[in-house]
Amino acid sequence: MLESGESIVPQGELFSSPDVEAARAFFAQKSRALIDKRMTVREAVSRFVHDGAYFASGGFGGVRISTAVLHEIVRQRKTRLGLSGHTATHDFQILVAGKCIDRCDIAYVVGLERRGLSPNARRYLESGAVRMTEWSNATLGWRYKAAAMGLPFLPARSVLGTDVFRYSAAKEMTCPFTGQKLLAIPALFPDVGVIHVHRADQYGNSQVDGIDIADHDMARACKRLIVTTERIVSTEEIRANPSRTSIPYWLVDAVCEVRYGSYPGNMPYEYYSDEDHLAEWLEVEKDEAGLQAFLDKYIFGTRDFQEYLELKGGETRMGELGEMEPLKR
Amino acid sequence: MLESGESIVPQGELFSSPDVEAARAFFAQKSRALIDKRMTVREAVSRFVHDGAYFASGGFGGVRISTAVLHEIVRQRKTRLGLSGHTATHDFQILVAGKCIDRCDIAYVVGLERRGLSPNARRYLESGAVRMTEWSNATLGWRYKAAAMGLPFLPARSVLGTDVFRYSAAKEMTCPFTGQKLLAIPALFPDVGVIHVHRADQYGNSQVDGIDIADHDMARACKRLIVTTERIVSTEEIRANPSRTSIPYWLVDAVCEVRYGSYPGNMPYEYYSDEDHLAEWLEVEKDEAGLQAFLDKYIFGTRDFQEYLELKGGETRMGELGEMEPLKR
Amino acid sequence: MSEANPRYNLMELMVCVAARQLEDGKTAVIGTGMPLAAAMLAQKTTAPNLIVMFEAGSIAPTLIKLPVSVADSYTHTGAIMHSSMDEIMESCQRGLVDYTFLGGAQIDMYGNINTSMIGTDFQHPKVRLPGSGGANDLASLCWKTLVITPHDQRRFVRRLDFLTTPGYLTGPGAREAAGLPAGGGPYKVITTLALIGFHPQSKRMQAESLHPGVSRQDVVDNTDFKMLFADPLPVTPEPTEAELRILREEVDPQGFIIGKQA
Amino acid sequence: MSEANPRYNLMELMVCVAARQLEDGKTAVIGTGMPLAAAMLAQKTTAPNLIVMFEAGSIAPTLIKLPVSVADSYTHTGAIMHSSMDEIMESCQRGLVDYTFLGGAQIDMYGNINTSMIGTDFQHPKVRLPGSGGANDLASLCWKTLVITPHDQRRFVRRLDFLTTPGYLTGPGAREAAGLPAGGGPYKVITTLALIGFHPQSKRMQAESLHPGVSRQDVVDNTDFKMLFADPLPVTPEPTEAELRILREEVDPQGFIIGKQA
Repeated sequence: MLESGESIVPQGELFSSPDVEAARAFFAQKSRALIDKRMTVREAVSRFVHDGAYFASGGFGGVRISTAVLHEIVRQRKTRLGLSGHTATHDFQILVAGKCIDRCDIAYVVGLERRGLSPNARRYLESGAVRMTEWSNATLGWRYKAAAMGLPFLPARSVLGTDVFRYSAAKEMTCPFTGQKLLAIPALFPDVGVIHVHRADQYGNSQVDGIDIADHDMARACKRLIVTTERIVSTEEIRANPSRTSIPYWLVDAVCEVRYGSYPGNMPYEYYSDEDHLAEWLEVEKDEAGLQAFLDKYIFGTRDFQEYLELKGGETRMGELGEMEPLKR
Repeated sequence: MLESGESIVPQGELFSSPDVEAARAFFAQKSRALIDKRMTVREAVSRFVHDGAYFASGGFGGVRISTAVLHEIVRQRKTRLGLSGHTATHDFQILVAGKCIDRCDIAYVVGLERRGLSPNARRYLESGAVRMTEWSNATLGWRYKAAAMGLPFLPARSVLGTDVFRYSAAKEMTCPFTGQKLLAIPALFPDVGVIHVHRADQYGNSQVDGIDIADHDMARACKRLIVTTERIVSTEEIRANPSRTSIPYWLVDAVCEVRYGSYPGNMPYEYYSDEDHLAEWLEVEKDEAGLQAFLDKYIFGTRDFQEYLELKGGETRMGELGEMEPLKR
Repeated sequence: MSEANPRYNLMELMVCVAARQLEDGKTAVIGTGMPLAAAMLAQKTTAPNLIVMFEAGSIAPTLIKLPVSVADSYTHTGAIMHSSMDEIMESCQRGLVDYTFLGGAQIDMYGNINTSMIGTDFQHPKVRLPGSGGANDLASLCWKTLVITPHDQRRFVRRLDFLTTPGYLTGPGAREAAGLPAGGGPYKVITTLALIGFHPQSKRMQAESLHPGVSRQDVVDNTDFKMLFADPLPVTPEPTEAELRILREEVDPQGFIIGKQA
Repeated sequence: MSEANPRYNLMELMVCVAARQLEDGKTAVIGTGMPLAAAMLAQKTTAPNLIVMFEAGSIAPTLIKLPVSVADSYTHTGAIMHSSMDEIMESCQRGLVDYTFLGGAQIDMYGNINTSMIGTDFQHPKVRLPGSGGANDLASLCWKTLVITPHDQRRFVRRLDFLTTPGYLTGPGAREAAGLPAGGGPYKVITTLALIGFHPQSKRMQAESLHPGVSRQDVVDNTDFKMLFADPLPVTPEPTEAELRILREEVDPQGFIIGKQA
């Protein structure tokens, strides 16, 4: 807690380097080739999500998330991941259930918004299993934006004066023009990220309907990017509506077609969240054994996301969630 | 010209304050009321473009510009304007023909891209009538972006080491994280700006088709914003496609319906540029008397943009330019 | 504390009181739950042109139902613009957003909020909470922060375990001294007991009205710090029949926020 | 200098030589005029998957005709994405853009370019030119800068009147010392006389091939600084019939760049 007149010295750990020269060197050699990048989720996770990597999840926790990739990370028992906890709700819950992460930049974790707190995520963080550094939704998002802009840092005006600042890896700086105090936040270049989109072509050109959240910047900040998509479309369909494109193909390493891929999360214009199943998650998490049985059934006991969907009611249930979606076309 | 090992000290004049606290105070009191802002171009210019103000023009010089407002500024003999010369081509040519500006942040002026240089704009700048500070397209655009983000400055990585830096009002700074040298550029909050859009409602909600150029950030940086639009549409039409909206209504002070409002510039999806008329401008500019006669005919001799369009062939000519437009719907 | 008035429950009272704090024709970034119920009620009563934005990116939607998430489809419906989190947060930073409306776990007399952790060792919290989310940013950057929260000693504390979201920090001038934008800060706290403002000079919490049936002593007993009281100290006006009808029938017919109707 | 080869004119030669410098499957931000003609020719010959971006915001269009402006409708056609100038410039700054391709007014031996002014008094230029436009940014931030320009003593100068766009500045290491991103810089200069590269150590201009009929002395006579010459120094390969046909029929049938055909 803050003392009057105290000068806060941030003590949070910086889990990734904001070195833009190193990032430029990486992006220089990243292929821009026009090649078919379609693959299974299993292959994408196996090839691009390595133990120890720093991982980023697109969407907003329970809205337009890539559940298929998150499950597969657990299924492949990936370990020691770093995580950008940017509005991380159900995505966080899944990765923590798999004990996949050991460090986390925190803006919003553990909670599931109006649904309450995840008991298992709380236990895991309270156990000391995860090194934590604090941020806020804006500043963690602006860390992606700094990276996307090719800058090592950005100034900002929030967080100063609070314990979020104290446990962050931000710094205080002076504006070169106005002389005022500003927050300086370091660029965040995740090793790998995943974004679930409405449509993508085989090369990775991707379009999202509805709000972007922080995905424009996250897609550009990530060194490797997996795109999962409700539908693979032709490049002609992308070119027919170029204002909707948010991710051009040369940013993308893998394209996986996963219908209902945000389930049990909401996919605006497609299907609403399965609140019953999200409540089930919160319920089974109350004890560890129950959670393990649940994971054995839904993740370790299924070969892929498709089998999980079948367990959850398949097309029938998905149809119901489509009916519940207010933007359904 | 640069000497080896020389440390450049920028000497450009800063024509506007990057004080974000003052900008916040302005934006705090700017009305968010849902009121009908439709008015004539004459009224909009009369109410919002004051002698001595710092002015910004959207679009890209000869593409999606608000010719009607630019003409009206000349017609009302506005004087001592400051100008953000961000890819300023035909817009620059018009304002200089009216001798409206006396200071300019320069990224690109005088030229009309592949069409050549404006003789009159050259004469005017060579005469010393305009105080000049140098920037580049990216850094002047990022100055809007700093303002749009509510920041007094942004870091950047171009311009350093050149005479653009020497004659800019940028500074050199050190990255608080990497220790590397960076450029620091001050936020630019124009007093008033104009953007020509494809559709807007009576309140100012505006949508642009095709590329944005720097208009998203410029719209947010300007303290006052005039929108001219090809068509006034209902708010329902705006709400039917919210991903196309780039300017929400509370940023806008005036909405003017001006069909063919970018003429003789190109309006993507609507009409192509009138290259004959743009060539005529370059031709008449060769001598001052010729230019004055031309201005007397087209600007001072017309009551409004509609009369100018009639002089240039009216609907017939506009139809031809529509035919020449490759994106015409 | 007397029995609840049978015409309405405490949640309904709080939402109605909250709604009245939102002026028409202003901009607001609103979180889910009671803040959003209040904003929807305001739009349907005294502030039809209140501009609601969600931190995930939706701008001025036509709200048809309470969303579960600040990003979900019910934030998208009939919006003027579908944007992104940086667009929203930068609008706040630029000074374009009048209100934000937050919940809270712990709050102190300067309106500082803790939603990060309970305990003394940051890396080994007794209770880990979600963290800032957008709350720190919104309370730093918007002009007026509203908070809605139950009122008890566990929440209204002398000393936060963790200062997540800035109120007036350590007192007058502290926000500006820390580098936060000038002129912002907590505006009102709506609790189960009272409508609370902040003393103009000291920036300390000052109860402005007590809810029907609530005494000064009730507030004192449920507050771990010294609460100031305005003078005079009226009774909070009760919800009107119109407010209650709209709240129950249009804003929250499923009772997510105000509870199921009998 | 010998007479022009009747098979092609100098502009055609330059565009064909320029096109061959662009590797397939790379990204490039291209200006209007000869650079774009070269990029279109490259796409139709050796680099079908060259990704062309325009600084005003269009990404990977299907080019059907030479645009007049880097923002006009002909930059939009069949694009993968319609974005904005910051998107393009930030992609460059992030290291995602391999080439940029510029014209120039004055150029020095380190590939620095002046497009701002002729004269000695900045506020009273003898000749005012457009300024940087995007050139400074693109040459600062893209990996390889290509320049195409006529070759004469007035343009290939010892000392620029104004250094608008960075080449290697004052020599090896000077870009990095000034704070520009490491590893970028001028790559090739295509002139009316020669294809010119940069000496790997000294970063000075070094002619790599002379156009057909051009002598070393022609280059020396038309250059105000000491030009280096590669050894061996081949003759620039002439345009092929296929290149010429595509250039004339598909890239620039109206002769905006290469002149009207007889």
